[in-house]
Amino acid sequence: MIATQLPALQIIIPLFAAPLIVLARRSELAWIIALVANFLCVLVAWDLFQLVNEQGIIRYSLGGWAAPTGIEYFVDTVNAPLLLLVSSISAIVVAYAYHSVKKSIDSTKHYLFYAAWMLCLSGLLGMLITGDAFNVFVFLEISSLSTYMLIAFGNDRRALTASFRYLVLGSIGASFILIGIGFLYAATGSLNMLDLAQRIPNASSERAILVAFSFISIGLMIKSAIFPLHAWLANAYHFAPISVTAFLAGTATKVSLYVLLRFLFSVFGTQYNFEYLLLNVILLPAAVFGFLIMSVVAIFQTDLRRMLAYSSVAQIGYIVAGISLATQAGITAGYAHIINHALIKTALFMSVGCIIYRLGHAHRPSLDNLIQTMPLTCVAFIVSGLGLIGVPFTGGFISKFTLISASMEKGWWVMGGLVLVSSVLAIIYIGRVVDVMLFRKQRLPNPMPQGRNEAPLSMLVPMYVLIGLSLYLGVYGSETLTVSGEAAKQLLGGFR
Amino acid sequence: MSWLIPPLLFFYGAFLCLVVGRKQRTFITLLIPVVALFSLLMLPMGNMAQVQFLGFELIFVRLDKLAFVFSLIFIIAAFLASIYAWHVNDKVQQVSTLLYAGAALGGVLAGDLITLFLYWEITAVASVFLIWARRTPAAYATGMRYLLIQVGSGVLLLAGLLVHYNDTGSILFEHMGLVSTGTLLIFLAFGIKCAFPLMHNWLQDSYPAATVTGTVVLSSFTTKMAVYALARGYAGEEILIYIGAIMTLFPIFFAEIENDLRKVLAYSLNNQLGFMVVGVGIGTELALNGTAAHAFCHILYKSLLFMSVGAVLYRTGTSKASELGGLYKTMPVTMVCCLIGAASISAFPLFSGFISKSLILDASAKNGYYLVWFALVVASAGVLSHSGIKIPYFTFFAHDSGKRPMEAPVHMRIAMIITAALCVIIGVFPSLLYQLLPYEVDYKPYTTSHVLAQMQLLCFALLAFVFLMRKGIHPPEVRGINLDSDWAYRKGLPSILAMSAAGATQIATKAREGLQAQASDWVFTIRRLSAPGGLLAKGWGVNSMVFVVTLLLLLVLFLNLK
Amino acid sequence: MNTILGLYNYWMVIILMMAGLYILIARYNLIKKIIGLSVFQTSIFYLYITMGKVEGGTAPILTGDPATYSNPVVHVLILTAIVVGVATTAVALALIVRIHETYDTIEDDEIKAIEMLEEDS
Amino acid sequence: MMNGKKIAAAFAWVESPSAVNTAIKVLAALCGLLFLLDFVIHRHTYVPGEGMWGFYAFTGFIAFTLIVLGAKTLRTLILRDENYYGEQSVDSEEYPASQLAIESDQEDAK
Repeated sequence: MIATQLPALQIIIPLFAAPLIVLARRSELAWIIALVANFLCVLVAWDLFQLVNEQGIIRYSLGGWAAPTGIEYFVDTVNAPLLLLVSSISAIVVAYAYHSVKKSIDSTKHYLFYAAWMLCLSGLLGMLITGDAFNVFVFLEISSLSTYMLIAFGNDRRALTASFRYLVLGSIGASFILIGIGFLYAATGSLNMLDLAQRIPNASSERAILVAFSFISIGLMIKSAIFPLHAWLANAYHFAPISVTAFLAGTATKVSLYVLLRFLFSVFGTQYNFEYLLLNVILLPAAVFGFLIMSVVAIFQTDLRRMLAYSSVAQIGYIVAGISLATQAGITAGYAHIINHALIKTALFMSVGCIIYRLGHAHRPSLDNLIQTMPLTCVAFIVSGLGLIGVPFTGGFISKFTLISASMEKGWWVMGGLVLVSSVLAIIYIGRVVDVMLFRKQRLPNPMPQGRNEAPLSMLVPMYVLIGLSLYLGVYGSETLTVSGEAAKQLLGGFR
Repeated sequence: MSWLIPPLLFFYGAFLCLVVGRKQRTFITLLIPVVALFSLLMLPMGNMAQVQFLGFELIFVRLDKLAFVFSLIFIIAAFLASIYAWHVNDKVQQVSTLLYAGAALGGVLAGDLITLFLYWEITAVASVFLIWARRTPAAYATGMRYLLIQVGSGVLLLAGLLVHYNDTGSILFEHMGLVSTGTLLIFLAFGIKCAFPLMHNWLQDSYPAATVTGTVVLSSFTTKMAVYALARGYAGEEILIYIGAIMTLFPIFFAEIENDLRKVLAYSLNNQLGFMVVGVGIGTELALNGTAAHAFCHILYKSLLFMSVGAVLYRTGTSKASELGGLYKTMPVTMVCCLIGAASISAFPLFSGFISKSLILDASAKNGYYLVWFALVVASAGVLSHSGIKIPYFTFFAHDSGKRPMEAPVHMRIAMIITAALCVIIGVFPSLLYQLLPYEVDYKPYTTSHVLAQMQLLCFALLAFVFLMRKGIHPPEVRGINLDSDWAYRKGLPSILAMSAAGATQIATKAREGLQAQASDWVFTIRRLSAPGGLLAKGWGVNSMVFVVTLLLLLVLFLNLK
Repeated sequence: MNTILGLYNYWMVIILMMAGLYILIARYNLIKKIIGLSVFQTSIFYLYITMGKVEGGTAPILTGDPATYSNPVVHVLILTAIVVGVATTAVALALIVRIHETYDTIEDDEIKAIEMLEEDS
Repeated sequence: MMNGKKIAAAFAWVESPSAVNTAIKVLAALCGLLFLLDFVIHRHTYVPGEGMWGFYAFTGFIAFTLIVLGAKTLRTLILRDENYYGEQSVDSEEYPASQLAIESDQEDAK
C-alpha cells in the first residue's frame, strides 16, 4: 500500500512536518520533528531510487486523476538520484544546524525557521518529482518563498536586503517560467511534460514554442545562478545563516539546473536546443565566462562565505558547460558534477559554519594558524577544498575529468583547456585559505582563543559524514558515472 | 595481496608515522623499506592490482625486469637514507620521505599513464616538504618554485595523456615514441623531471635548499623515476641522444665554479642523468642495460656523496667549499667514504661507476654515434674534475680552514659505510648487478684495453689538475653564486614585470596628464573589479540585476526569432 | 491594422510587462519596486486569461451544457498564480518593514551606499 | 674513535710539501707508465682514431684543462654576490643551526 504512494509521500512528509513544527513551537521539538521528517524523506527517496533501478519509470497520478488531465508525478533515472541527494543533504544539514541555529537565531523563532526549512525542502523535492509543467512553477514558488524567509533569518542586517533582492529577481525568474509555460500551453494545449514532449514537434505555432523556450530558459538561468544572472547569489549566501547557505548551496541551484535539463532535453528535445534556438550561443559562453571570471573573483574575496559563493557560480559554469555540449558524455559530466559539487560545496560551507560558530566570523586574513585551534574543521575544509580543485580520488576529479574528455570528444579543445585553467584558479583561492590556516604565524596580537577550541561534535559528525560520502563517491567514481550516464541517456532519449 | 604492494606499504608507513611517537617513527622508517623489499621479491612478474576507474583499467603494478631493477634500487635508497636520518626528529620529514619514496616506487610500477600521473603528482607534493622542513622563508620560496615546476610537469603529463588517449584510445604506459602532440606533451613532462637542458634549473635551485637528510632523499627518486619513464616510453628516440650529450657537458662548467658543494653535486647529478638519457636515446639492449645499471650505481654513489657532504654540513654548519678544508683530520671516516663515492662517480676501475658507464659508452660507439661518444669521454674527464677531485679535495684537504668538527654521528657513518661498500662490491663483482638488468648481459668491463684506456684518461686528467693547481690557474673557491637559467624567473621576469609596471605607470601618468583620462593596467583592473566591493564582487542592486536579465532576455528573443 | 487592433490584448500584455520591468529598473523605492513586480505579474495573469478566451463563449458553470465556453484550465492556473503573487507581495512587504526598521530608509540606492560603508569597515 | 685517528694519521702526509711532491712524482711516473703501455698493449677499438697512441691520455689532459679554463671564463661572466637574489634566498642565509649538531673535536684541535 505504502509502496505505491511513495511519490506522494516524498512531498507530503515535509509539507505536513511544517505545520506540525509550528504547532510544536518548542525549539528542540521543532528540530527533532524536522530531523525525523527529513530522515523519512531520505528513506522514501532511497526506496524510490531502488524501485526505479529495478522497474524503470514510476508514474503516479495525484488524486487518481489520470494524466494528461491530472497532475502526474513521475520518477525516472534522472530525478531519482537527485531526490536522494537533496533529501540526504537536507537531512545532514538539519542535523548539523542545531547548534549553529541555537547560537545565531533568537530561540523564539526556531520553530518558524525549521518550518520554513521543511517547506523549502518540499518545494525542492516537488520540483524534482513533478511531471507537470505548471506544477513546477508552483513548487518553485513554494521553495523560493521559504528560501527568502530562511535568508532573512541571517544575523547581519544585510541579510534583509539580500533576501529582498533575491525575492525580486527570483519572482521575475519564476514569472518568466510562468510566461513560458503559458505559451507552451497556448501552442500545444497540454501541461504534462510527457505529453508536451510529444506535442511540441507538431505544434501549431513554432514561434510560440520559441518564445516559451526563451522565457523558460532565462527564468531557470536566474534560479540556477548561471553567470551573468548570478548576482543575487553572493549576498544571499554570504548573509544567510550558515546552515541555510550550506543547504541552499547543495540543493537549490542544483534543482533548478535539473529543471533546466528537463526542459531543454526532455521537453523541447536536443534538436530544438541547438539547431533552432542557438542556445549554445548563450549558454556555452555564459558557462565558460562564468567559470573563468567567477574563479578570478573568488580569489580576491576575503570572506570565506563570499569566496565559496563565487566559486559556486564558477562550478555551476562547469555543469552548464557539460550540459551545453549536449552529448551523452557532456551531460553525464554535467550531471555528475551536480552530485559531486552539491556534496563538496555543502561540506565546505559546513566547515566554514564551524569556524563561524567558534570565531564569529570567516574573515580569511584573521584565520592565522587555525589548524592549532580547530584541527578537525581545518582538515575538513582542506579535504573538501581538494575535492573542489579536482584532485584525483575526490568527486571533483571524476566530474572534471569526464567534462574535459567530453569536450575533447566533441573537439572543443579550447574549452577543455579553459577548464584546466580555471582549476588552477581554484587551486589559488583554496590555496590562499589553506596557506593562512596552516602556515601563517599569528600576526594579530590576540585574535583567537588559545588551545583546542573545536566546534561541537553535533556539527563535526554530520560534516564528516558528508565528507565521507563525497570521498566514497570520489574513490568509487564509476558509481556516480553509471548513475549519471543513465540519467544522460534518459534525457537525450526523450521520454521512453 | 594487492593491498600489500610496495608503494602502499610506504603509504601505510607514512600514515603510521603521523600518529605514533618519535621512537616508533624512526623504527618505522627503517622497517618499511625492509618489508617493501620482501613484498617486491614476492611479487610475480606481470600486471597486478588492476582497478576499474572511470571506465579505465588502472594497472597499479606492472612488474618486469626494467621496473624491477628500478624498484629495487629505490627501496635500497630509501633504506639507506633512513639509516642516515636516524637522528631526525621531525614528523614532517619522516612522513614526506616515506610518501615520496612510495610514490616514486609507485610511478615505476605504474602500468598505465593515469596511475603514473597520480604518482607523478604525489612525488611533487610529498617531496617539497623536504625543502620546507628547513623552515626558513628562503626555503619556503624555493619550495614554492620547485612545487610550481613539478606540478607543472604533472599538468603537462595530464594534458598529454588526455590527448594521447583521444588519439589512440589507450592509456597503457608502454613504448610511445615521439609521434603526436600527445606524446610530445608527455615527453616534455618527463623532460622537466629529468632536468633536460633549460628545464634543469629546479634541480640546482632546490636540492641545496633541502635539509641535510632531505637532499639525500631527493637525489634518489624524482629524476630517476623520469629516466625510467623515458626508458619505458621513448627508448630509441634519437633526439634523446643529443639532449643527453648536451646534458652531460654543460653542467660540468657550472659545477666547476660553484661554491656550494651540494649545488656542485646537483650539477653533477644533472650531468650523470645525461649519460642515462643518451643510453635511452640509443635504445639498444646494451644501451638500456647501461641506463638501468647506471641509474642503479648512480643512486648509490650520489647518495653517498650527498651523505658525506651532508655530514660535513651537519657538523660545521656550512657546505661552502670556500669555508671548508682540512677536515680529514677530524672526519676521517666521512673523508674515506667521500673518496669512495668520488672514485665511483669518476668511474675508476673497481668502483661501481666504471662498470655501468662503460655500457653506455660502448653502446654509443657500437652504434656509430662517434661525436656523442667523444662528448661522453670528455664529460667523463669533467666528472672527475668536479665530483672526483673538487668535492673531496676542497672539503677534506686543500688549505686548512681551522675547523675541527666532530666525526659524523655513528648512524651517518654506518649509512655511508654500507653505501660505500655497495659501491665497491658492485665495482668488483659486476655480475651481481648485471644479472638484474632488463636484458641478457654479454659484457666484460674488465678487459685490459678497457681498464688501460680508462686509467689513462683519469690519470692524465689528474695530472692536469696537479699542473693547473701548481701553476695557479685552477680557479680558487670564492663565495658567491652563479647565474643559471633560474635567473629568468627569479630575477628577469620580476624585473621585467617591475619595469613594465613602472612603464605602465608612466604611460598612465602621461595619459592622465595628456588626455585627462584614467588609464590603469589590466591586473589592477581585475583586482579592482574583483576585490570585495568591486563591480564583479559587490552585492548588486535590484535595478542592475533586472537590467541584465532584461537585456539577456531580449538577446535570446532576438536570436531565436530573427 | 488588423494585427494591431485584433491583437490589442496582447499589446496590453506587453505594455504592462514592460512597464513593470521599467519600474523595477528605474525606481529605487522598494515599495515602488514591489508595485512594479505586481504590475509585471498582472500582465502574466492577463496573458493567461486572454489565451483562454473564446469568442462568444461563456463560463462552463451553471448553464447546463453550453456549446462554446472559454477554457477553464487557464482560469484555474491563474488563480494559483494570483495566490502565489499575493504571497510574494506579502513576504516582500514584510521584508520592507524590517528593512525600514534597521536601515531607516527604503530607497535602494541609499541602502547600497550604507552597505558599501559597512563592507569597507 | 681509534679507527678514525689511524685513518687520519695515514693521510697526514698531505701536510708535508715534500711528501706531496713525492706523490706528484709517483703520479707522473704512473702516467708515463700508462702512456708507454699503449705501445705494448693493443686496445680494442670501435671508434676511428681511438686506437691512436695516447688518445685517452691526451683527451684526458686536454679536456680537463679546457674544462677548467672554460669554467674560469664562465665565472667572470656569471659570478654574482651571494645576496644577488635578495636576503630571502638560500644562498645568502646560514643553514638554520637548530637542525645541526655542531661540535668541535677538542682533542684534535691544536
